[in-house]
Amino acid sequence: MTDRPAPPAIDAAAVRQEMGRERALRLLRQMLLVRRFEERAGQAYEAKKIAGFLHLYIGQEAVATGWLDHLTPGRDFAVTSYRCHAQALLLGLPARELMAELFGKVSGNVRGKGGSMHFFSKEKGLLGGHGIVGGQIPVGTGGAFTAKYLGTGGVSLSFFGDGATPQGTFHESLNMANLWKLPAIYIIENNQYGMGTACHRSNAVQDLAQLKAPGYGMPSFTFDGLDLYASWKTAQQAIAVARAGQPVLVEAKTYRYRGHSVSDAGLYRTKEEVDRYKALDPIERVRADLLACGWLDQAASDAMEDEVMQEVRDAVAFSEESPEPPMSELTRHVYAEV
Amino acid sequence: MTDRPAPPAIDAAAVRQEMGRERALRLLRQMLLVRRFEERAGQAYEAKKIAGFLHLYIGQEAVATGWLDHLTPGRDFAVTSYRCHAQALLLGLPARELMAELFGKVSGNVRGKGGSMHFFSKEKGLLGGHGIVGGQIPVGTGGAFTAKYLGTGGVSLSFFGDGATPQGTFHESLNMANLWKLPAIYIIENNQYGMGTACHRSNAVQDLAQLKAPGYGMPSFTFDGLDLYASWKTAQQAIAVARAGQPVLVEAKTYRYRGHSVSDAGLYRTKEEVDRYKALDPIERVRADLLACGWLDQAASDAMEDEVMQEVRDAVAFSEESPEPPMSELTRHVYAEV
Amino acid sequence: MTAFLKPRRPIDLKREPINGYKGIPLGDGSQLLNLRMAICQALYEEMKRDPTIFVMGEEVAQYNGAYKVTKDLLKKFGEQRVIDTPITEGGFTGLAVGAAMTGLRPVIEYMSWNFSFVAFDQIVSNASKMCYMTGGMFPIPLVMRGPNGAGPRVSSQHSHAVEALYSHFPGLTVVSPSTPYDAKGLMKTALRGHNPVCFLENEMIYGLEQEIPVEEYLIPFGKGDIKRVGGDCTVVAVSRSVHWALEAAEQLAREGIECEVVDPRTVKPLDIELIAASVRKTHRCVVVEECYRTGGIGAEVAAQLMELCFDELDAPVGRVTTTENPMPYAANLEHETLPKPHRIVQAVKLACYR
Amino acid sequence: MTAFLKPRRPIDLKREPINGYKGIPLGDGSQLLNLRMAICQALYEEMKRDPTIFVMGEEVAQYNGAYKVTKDLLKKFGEQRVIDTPITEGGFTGLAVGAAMTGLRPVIEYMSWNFSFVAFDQIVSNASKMCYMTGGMFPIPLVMRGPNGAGPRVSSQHSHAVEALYSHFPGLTVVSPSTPYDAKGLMKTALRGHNPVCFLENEMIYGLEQEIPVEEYLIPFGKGDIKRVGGDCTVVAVSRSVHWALEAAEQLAREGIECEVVDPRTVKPLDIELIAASVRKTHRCVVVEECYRTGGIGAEVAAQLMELCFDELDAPVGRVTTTENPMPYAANLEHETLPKPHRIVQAVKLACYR
Ligand SMILES: Cc1ncc(C[n+]2csc(CCOP(=O)(O)OP(=O)(O)O)c2C)c(N)n1
Ligand SMILES: Cc1ncc(C[n+]2csc(CCOP(=O)(O)OP(=O)(O)O)c2C)c(N)n1
Ligand SMILES: [Mg+2]
Ligand SMILES: [Mg+2]
Repeated sequence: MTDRPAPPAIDAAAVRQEMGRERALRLLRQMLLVRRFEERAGQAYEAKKIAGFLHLYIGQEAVATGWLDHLTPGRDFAVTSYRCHAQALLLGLPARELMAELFGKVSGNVRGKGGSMHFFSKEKGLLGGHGIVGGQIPVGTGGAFTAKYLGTGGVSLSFFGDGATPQGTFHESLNMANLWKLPAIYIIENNQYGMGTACHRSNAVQDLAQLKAPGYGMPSFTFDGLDLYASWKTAQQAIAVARAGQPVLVEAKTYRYRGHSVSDAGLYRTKEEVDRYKALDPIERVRADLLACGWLDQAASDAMEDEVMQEVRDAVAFSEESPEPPMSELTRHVYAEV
Repeated sequence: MTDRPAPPAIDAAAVRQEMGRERALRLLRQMLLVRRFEERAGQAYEAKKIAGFLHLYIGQEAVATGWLDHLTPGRDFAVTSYRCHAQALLLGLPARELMAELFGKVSGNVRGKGGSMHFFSKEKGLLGGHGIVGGQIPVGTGGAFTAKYLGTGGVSLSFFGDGATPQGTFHESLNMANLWKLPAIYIIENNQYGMGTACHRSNAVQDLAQLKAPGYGMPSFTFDGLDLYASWKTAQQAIAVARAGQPVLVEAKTYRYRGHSVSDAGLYRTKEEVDRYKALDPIERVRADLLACGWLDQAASDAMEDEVMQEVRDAVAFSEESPEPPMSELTRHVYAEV
Repeated sequence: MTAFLKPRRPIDLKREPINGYKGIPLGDGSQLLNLRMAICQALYEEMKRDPTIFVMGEEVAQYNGAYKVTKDLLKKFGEQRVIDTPITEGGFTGLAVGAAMTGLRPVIEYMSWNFSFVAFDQIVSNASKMCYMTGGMFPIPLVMRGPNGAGPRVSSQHSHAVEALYSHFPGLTVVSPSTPYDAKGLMKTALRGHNPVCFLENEMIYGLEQEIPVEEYLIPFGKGDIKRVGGDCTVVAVSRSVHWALEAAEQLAREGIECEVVDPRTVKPLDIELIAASVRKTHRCVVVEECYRTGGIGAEVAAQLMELCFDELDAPVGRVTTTENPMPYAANLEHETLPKPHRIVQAVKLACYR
Repeated sequence: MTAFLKPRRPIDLKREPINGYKGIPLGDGSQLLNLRMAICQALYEEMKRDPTIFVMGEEVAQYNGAYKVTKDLLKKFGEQRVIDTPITEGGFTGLAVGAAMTGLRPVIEYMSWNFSFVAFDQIVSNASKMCYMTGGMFPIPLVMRGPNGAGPRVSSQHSHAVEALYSHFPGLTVVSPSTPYDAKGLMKTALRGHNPVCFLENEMIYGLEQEIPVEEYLIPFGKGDIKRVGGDCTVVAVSRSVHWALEAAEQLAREGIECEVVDPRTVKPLDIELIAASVRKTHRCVVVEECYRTGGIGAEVAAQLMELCFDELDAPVGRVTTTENPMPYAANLEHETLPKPHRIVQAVKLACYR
């Protein structure tokens, strides 16, 4: 139904060059890990090992991967919605503890208390994992506030969907950020749908960053969210602007292949549309490019796949074996234990 | 401190001509009535006849006067903040019932239950009188929704301050209005302060309508809110656009002479600044213009003053004499009596 | 499933729709439908009757509702009256208040009542206070509805039950039906009233089936219903908790304790007279709810019972509530957090000194 | 003014500041200040001690606070730590949650707690649940403060008292001081804790003066205070209501009824033991609060007392609350809406069967 507006073109070869071989391979591997983790989680959900909501990031991997690569965990912050598995993996949290969280085990990322929507890490600066649409945007702004307050040089990335931009929290956050010149970056992951609602049915304008940023006196960036190189390069530029004290609004034109959550029948879009985007798969494109340029060969690619699959399988095994939280956990952490 | 950005120039003589003598005199009289009502209310507050908050509209008269003149009460709607006395008067509510409300009497506009911040009229389409900053913006949007739903041809005017634009309700309302092409008009009365906070300290951009409207796909208008002709003319144009189904965002560059509420010491601005604006008094300018063009002479002007003063005095007398609400009112109207 | 709800025949999912507004006719003036359909049917019937009613919310139109409660309403009434919104609860709640002030009867859906929190100011400062602060000039005929309480393992930000929360505010009406029959009759009353109504559904019982009359009926607010008769202990239960209470009652009956399960149906107004009458018979009371304990419905019932039948109570009013923690995700923790039958059994026994 | 608060000498408004953080030294280790200054002084002392504390809100900096509670803090600590915000309560509350997660200790002011309603989701879904849903990883050391309850004739949208409302949520702490001494000690505790605190002040008692120690002291949460000793009836009162209760107690004493006025100081956690101990002595209890009756503090106290001293109560727990209507503007209606002394006297007499 909707057609993806063309984002600015970038010179892929030049970006690849700047990235360098090691980094490019690492990023490919990271995207693969996200994909396989999500696929495996989806299966575990079908097998009733995971319950509640499960929002998969499949299709959007290039976005978070390109951006989080520029962060220094411990100094910088990131926050996102319930669609949070990728960010946790990309920031380096062990697949084990994430999968265990999905399984509701005490060995999970937040002791089995949060589930799929609530991954966090103090050490890596991951501020969640949030279930209320738009609720995380001021929280991410708070991270930027702290960075400026303490003078750490850090930035704070707030990710949210096209469906979240109509929320008041978006507006309130951007206004504060630019008033106070916070090192904040707001990234709209426009995957073209908020549940079953196409972006043009929830937003009065379609080029969200470009048209909304001037209302807050901010610069904006728009990029092809299915293209890792575009993502990485835009991130590099935008983060530099934010680090210098100018908040920015960014839009990634992307797509999700799976349903909103695992239980979504997807009647609001056609199979053709999904297939059209699948042909642009962010992982396959990078892999093909790296194979073509010789930085990767088939054997290495297969080895990477195996390694990643092993990591995910290990995570599942760990999760299966882990115990449920003891009943003493029920009332722990309602208040801080300090 | 702040300086008023220049709004577009208008041809006053042409607008005056289009208005015609009768209407011009009526509007002058209306502005005068607002001014005298507010002044008298201020005095009654000092005399402790009125309590709570009292937010006077003095200085801003040209805005509401120019706009509400274009409305058809019963078909069109208006809503505003706590600074609501002018709108009620301009829509034709008797000064008596408004003053009596300020005095907390049962003969008041809302039976003494609302006070200064909550004037309403079903008949005139005045949807309040609201105390929560920004809270009225979606309500006004609802009026526009109804007009479209019922196909009445009506429009709905939502007035709010520069201090209210940072609220999420502003953002959410505008997005819905343009998505659904509601006959809604959003008028920012930028009097340059929200309490003691200058607009540039609460808004990341200063030309609020012009820079923010594109983010919602809306046209915008900006006018000199101290100039009745500019106000009236802009209203005429903007309302026509909205009646045709295109919502608009409007900014009136205006000023308030008095404190935010009567208890405000006003240390956040200089006497010089206030005086500079007082020299541009919206009422004196129109009066001078009408005297100059011969539509008004001194005797008629004096008579108008007397008449208005009489109306206000009568309102006060009525209010003094009216009884307090009977105790049976305490629990009436918590739920509808139908 | 609780006995009185057992339909004469189950719905065959293959052959018949499990949602939408069309009940499955049973031929004798009754029809079979589930709770989801009961609400949908009430909406449908009233929308047909009253053109000022419209339905608005996230995914209510094209998607037929996240939980399919508004199924086929778009098809039936068109885009003007069944409206998908952006994710903007504060905005569309305020819009609905404005629409209610100007002659319409909005029905807004919160995809979950948890999301009403971003609209809280519009609900409290505007919807609940408008009629009073305008001296009766602007009543707000507004129905706010959606699933409330814990969904299946949806964790802390999606599991709150808001009965007690919204009951605190004068001006609001709080409805919390436990059966299809009640849901339909109460929704129809809501749609003909003139006040803002918080209509609290529960996802976990949307599928509950019941035979209900084809003929029109309304259930007034403030009239509770005895869902089980018994002489030993009054159990006041709300929404989904009614079914847990009935389950507990079966178990307790086997141990010789007969519970009277009172379903107030509307939490505000609360049919305290019905509850008190039962307590005057049983002399014991346990309140079961999905709200938190502190300031929950149980607290209010306890306080009112003290006022009304101080000398009749043989034991303190027991309170079985969501435990005082945000909802955890882990299955075992979720189980213990909710006011499930085993906790009710325990509380009733305590009240009976057994 | 209530006797125990009577300072040895009044503040001379002409000569001495009536606000700011500098108390008026009295030479013997004590100082005179009012409630507004007590809070300001606590903020000042703690901000000096802990550079991660910052103060944020509408008009808190250049304007010194709408009610001057943050007077001179900007001058003392500069723009980085005392920050005026746009009118954007949801936004800055969420920002504060994020700041609290990343190493700071925000103090945010709601110019009135009524305005917290636009920030409700951030308070409930984020601040109150964060520590739990992160398995303890992210405690939220956040103080939310501002005037609560009815101001002078400010009508329906500005008069709500939120003690009961926020007490309903696990994870929150609700503080409601009635005296300068308590306010200072409790604020210091709030500023050293690790949880989100709703610090509820009351505009009408900001000017209340008291002699308090110059030396540092803290008052723990969950410890109530007996503000008047008496043997006939326990009167639990919160914030401004404490003073109404004391006034009523004086009147009742003249009629031979001695009230024990218990001020819980923090509504959550609630010092029910102190209340129960008093009730075990008096066998009667009346709760006075500015919240609405339904689901108010009185309901919770009644329910807990029933559990704790069922056999000790000689009468139902009385509840003197804001009547069940939004606050009207008219002076006579406002007067009857609030839990003023004449209504307390009546309730105590009822509890004493007099
Ligand atoms: C305040 C609120 N309203 C509604 C929901 C239900 N909901 C969850 S996700 C979602 C769609 C969000 O879409 P978008 O922001 O585009 O993110 P995406 O899922 O596409 O990543 C909705 C409506 C919610 N969680 N919170
Ligand atoms: C949500 C909310 N926050 C704060 C306030 C307190 N307050 C009342 S008026 C006001 C300033 C509003 O300024 P503006 O919108 O510019 O309107 P003006 O008073 O200038 O007409 C503030 C902060 C409020 N009433 N509501
Ligand atoms: Mg999306
Ligand atoms: Mg202003």
